[in-house]
Amino acid sequence: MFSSPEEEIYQEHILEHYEEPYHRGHCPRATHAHEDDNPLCGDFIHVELHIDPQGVVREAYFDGEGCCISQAAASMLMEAVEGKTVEEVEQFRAEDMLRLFGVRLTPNRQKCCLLSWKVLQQALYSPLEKKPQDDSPQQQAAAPEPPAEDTP
Amino acid sequence: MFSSPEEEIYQEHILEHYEEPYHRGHCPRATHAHEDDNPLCGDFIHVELHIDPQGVVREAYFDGEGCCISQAAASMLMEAVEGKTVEEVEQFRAEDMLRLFGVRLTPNRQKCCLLSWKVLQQALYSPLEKKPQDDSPQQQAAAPEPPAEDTP
Amino acid sequence: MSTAETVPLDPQQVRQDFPILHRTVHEQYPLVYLDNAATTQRPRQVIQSIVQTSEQHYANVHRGIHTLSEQSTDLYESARQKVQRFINAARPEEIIFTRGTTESINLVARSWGDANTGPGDEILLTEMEHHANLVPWHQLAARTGVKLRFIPLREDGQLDLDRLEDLLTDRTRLVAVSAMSNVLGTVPPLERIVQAARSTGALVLVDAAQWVPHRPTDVQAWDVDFLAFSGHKMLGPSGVGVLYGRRELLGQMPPFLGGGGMIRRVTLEGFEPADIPARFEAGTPPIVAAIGLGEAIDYLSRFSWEDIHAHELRLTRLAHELLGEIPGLRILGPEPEHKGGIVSFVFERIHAHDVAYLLDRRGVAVRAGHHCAMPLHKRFGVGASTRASFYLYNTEEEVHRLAEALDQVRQFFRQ
Amino acid sequence: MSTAETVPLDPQQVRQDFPILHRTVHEQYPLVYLDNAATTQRPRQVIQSIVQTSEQHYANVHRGIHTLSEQSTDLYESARQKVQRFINAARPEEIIFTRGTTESINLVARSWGDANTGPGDEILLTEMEHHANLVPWHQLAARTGVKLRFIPLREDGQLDLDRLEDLLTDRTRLVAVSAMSNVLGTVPPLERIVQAARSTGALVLVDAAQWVPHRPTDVQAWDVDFLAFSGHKMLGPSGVGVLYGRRELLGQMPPFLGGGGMIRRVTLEGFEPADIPARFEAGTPPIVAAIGLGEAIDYLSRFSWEDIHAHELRLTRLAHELLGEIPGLRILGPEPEHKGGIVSFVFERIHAHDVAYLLDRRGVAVRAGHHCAMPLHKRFGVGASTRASFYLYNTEEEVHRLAEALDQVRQFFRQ
Ligand SMILES: Cc1ncc(COP(=O)(O)O)c(C=O)c1O
Ligand SMILES: Cc1ncc(COP(=O)(O)O)c(C=O)c1O
Repeated sequence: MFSSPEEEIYQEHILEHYEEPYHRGHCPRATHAHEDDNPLCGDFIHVELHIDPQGVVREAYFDGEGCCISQAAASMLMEAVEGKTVEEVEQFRAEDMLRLFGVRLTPNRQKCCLLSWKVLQQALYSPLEKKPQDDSPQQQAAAPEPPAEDTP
Repeated sequence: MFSSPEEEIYQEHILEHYEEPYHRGHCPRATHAHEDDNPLCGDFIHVELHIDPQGVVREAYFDGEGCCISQAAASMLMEAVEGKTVEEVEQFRAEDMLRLFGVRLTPNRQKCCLLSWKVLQQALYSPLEKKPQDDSPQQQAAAPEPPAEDTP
Repeated sequence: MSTAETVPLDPQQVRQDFPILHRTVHEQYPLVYLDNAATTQRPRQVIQSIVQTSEQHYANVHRGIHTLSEQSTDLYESARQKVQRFINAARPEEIIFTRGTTESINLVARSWGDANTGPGDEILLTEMEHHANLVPWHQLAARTGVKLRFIPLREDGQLDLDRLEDLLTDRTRLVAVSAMSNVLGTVPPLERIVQAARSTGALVLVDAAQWVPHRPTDVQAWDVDFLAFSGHKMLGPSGVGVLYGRRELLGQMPPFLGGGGMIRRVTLEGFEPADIPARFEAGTPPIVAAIGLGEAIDYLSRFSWEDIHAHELRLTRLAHELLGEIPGLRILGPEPEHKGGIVSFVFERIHAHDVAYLLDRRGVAVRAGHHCAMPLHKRFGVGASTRASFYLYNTEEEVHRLAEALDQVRQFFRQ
Repeated sequence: MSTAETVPLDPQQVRQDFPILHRTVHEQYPLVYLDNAATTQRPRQVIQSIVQTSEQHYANVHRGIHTLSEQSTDLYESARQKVQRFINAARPEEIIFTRGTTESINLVARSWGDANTGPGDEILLTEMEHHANLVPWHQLAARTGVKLRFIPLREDGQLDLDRLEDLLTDRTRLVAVSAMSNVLGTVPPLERIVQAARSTGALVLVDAAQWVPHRPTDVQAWDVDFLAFSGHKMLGPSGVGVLYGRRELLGQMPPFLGGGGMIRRVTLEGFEPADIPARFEAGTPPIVAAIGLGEAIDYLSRFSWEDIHAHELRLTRLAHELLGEIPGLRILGPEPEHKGGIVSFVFERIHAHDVAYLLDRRGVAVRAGHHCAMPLHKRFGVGASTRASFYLYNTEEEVHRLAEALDQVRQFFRQ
């Protein structure tokens, strides 16, 4: 069975997030939302946020499909950002996401882990209705594209 | 000095043809002529023939520039075809030319040797003035193109 | 086309020739290499050929005057002749060395395609093509306006040829089809497709990347116009591949890459291309790799195609049997009798990447993803699949190891 | 750009690393390999890298999930980083692995050229270019109508830049120039050319096939847009080369070859290309060769560029001195101070092929022909020349051997 230390990336807390994810589903009072996929492995993540007028992320929900890493990472990320300000979430960089995940990943699995983080960063700038607050330009290239994977 | 057997391709009879070529120059009563080059080594050969009404090659002359092999081969070929009928020259194939040359050549030097032969074959069908005898269509692809040489 | 005498195929003996198959992964697990559809390993004979060429005979080719250059030219040209005999081409100059299948197909698309297609013309492909036999045609369509059409796949993973007569018309200039799918292993009825193409005057290009390493190829008997394959999928080095093209066609096609070796004459005003095959081999070719490919052909030719096929079929049947018993696992594509040694599958609730990752943790190397065939995966409604693919050095024991590890994956995810 | 510590260059010691340099030709003659401008030999370290990758770490790259695939991907990407540091590119994704200089330049011509040139536009080349930096532009001119212009060569083999201002106008979209001529060894004043190009807004492509192996390269300091070179001319394997391109440029260029690895998404209707560098590396790359190129870079980096240059200059000076004494022999091109380690020459009344043939008979390997630079030969009114070219493993004794053998050739032909 898979009990040896090499399975460390499927640690119990990760499997738990995978099997019983935090806030998988719709955000009842969503103000912001974004969705993206990694076409190369078929994973996709949808994120909905409730950001209050003070710029605090009150609630974060996700939905999606994909490997254990991408789904567990999304669950952990939703849990982590609730209560944070938009600035704080902005400053939460790729390295921080990998640290939050807590397990060393090879480059190809890092991109699974970072998919939800990329979607979240975009979601901050994707209000559901066009409001006058729309002075923040669509953030470009905030999330570096992970190296392409394409199995010959 | 170069006296060892490995220099056999520069045998005495070849050097003699190179230094004192047979019929280098113009054919006084030329009826046919052709010229071609091997752009890859800069060699060129011009052939002039006097073919009599009975279809006999009375005289054969060449001119040109190039390596020892190509020039000696032209000289030997001019000597060999005089007195032959057009049919006989036609049937003189690449193999025969290499045999006439008399020394085993590597593929890259074979093409030097065959340049004058190619030009001669074309010359048979290149009368100097358009005459009614022009029923022999321009012979195509009679001479196989030797492999390209192009030194990187 | 192997006419020489062959020896019986004994996989255990074959494995002795492949140094890499004796390594372990994650310290303790012997490597079970089941990623042969992506690339194969090399026997010591091929590695030795690379060393020997480099240590004894290496120089640039194209008929330099000195000894080394003559030797490497001879070796390179004799590799071309080995390829010629291997696929039974009529002449050596019908063999163009490229980097691989991908470059071979792009060469046809850019050279033949740009010169011979336009709006109103059509190219017929299939829904199962590898991106290498898809994207170059999309690019061509964008350049010339030629339209792409597709032979659909049936639910069982075989081509649906019922509508072939609708799809293949006198507007079809080319039918470009894989001789074996790299995902499903499907082997389409090439003979029927070629006949239909001939009746409408369309040319036929065969993507034989997955076929040539495993089954006998005869371009003359098949009567195809172009055929492409890669050295690295048939025990040869990476970085070399082949385009076969019928002489009459290649001889009329304009050059693709421009540079040294492909010209007859160059001036500041323009250039005259050389004859084939030089016309399509601009620049210094992958000399040592091409010679190594010749060595790989010699190695493969020791065995009979019947033995190779029988062995791969045995492994494929065993895999279907054992994997078929694993709850929640679904095999994509046809039954073993109708395909090559490729078994792609999906788990109901476990992602392909998780499967491949955990298999690797037990030493079993498989691929996960779309295997460069996104339209095919879309057709079957899956984002990614896991693929095991066999070659002459794989054993039944390895298939058992695969099946056991897969069952452990299932249990790990509590399915 | 080598920042690590270096060891002094001792050619005798270096030769110990090159197995092929210890062979003889025509039985008795030790090989004197002076055909380095065509291709160089490989040290055992590079050969060993090929063996080791094949025996230990080989699989297809592009981030497969299993161990071997991860290892070969890591090795492949670390080779990219070695190249990046070697030419001081700003980012690894500016390094595209190709088959060689020829493919690199064709890539730019097809991708950038097709998208950015048309009638009324001009590309500025020089009269000394290798066919690899000439024919792709002729082909582009035929496709888009762009016009080619040429910086002429002076009688002394240097570029005539007097008319640069006439030739380089606001219609010039690209200046494509060799950093070192493969026939004359000429090193043009790149800085001046780049400055002039910048002032009119033209891009600059450098054919650095002959430069990169011998002199330090710094694409950022030089401020060039594209740079192309080949692995096989710098102790690396054949079948791999590099295109450097500025990120802003590459990032906007459409793909060249289509296939696996270069896409983000493919459907039956079309495709989205991937980011760089993947976008320009369709299909299975020359994996083992690219890793071997990384090893060659490590090998070269042991020595200082100063030492390598001083050594080659010493050999070139000696060759000029000794060959200058041979009656009827004329050296083409500039004095040693103004060029690389390349000495091309003609004999008044002896053809280059005869020279090369007879030198080979004494073990001395040189090239004869137009060296893929016909316009240059035409410019100097010669059909073919003989070329000796040096590298770090050549010795003064070998130059003496060359000169002696040449004098014998002269006597043989009774000149
Ligand atoms: C200056 C120059 N450019 C381009 C090339 C072509 O390089 P390759 O044949 O490796 O593509 C060469 C070498 O032949 C060269 O010397
Ligand atoms: C069916 C098929 N076609 C084309 C290719 C592309 O081959 P390469 O990557 O060697 O160019 C592959 C392999 O990846 C394949 O399986």
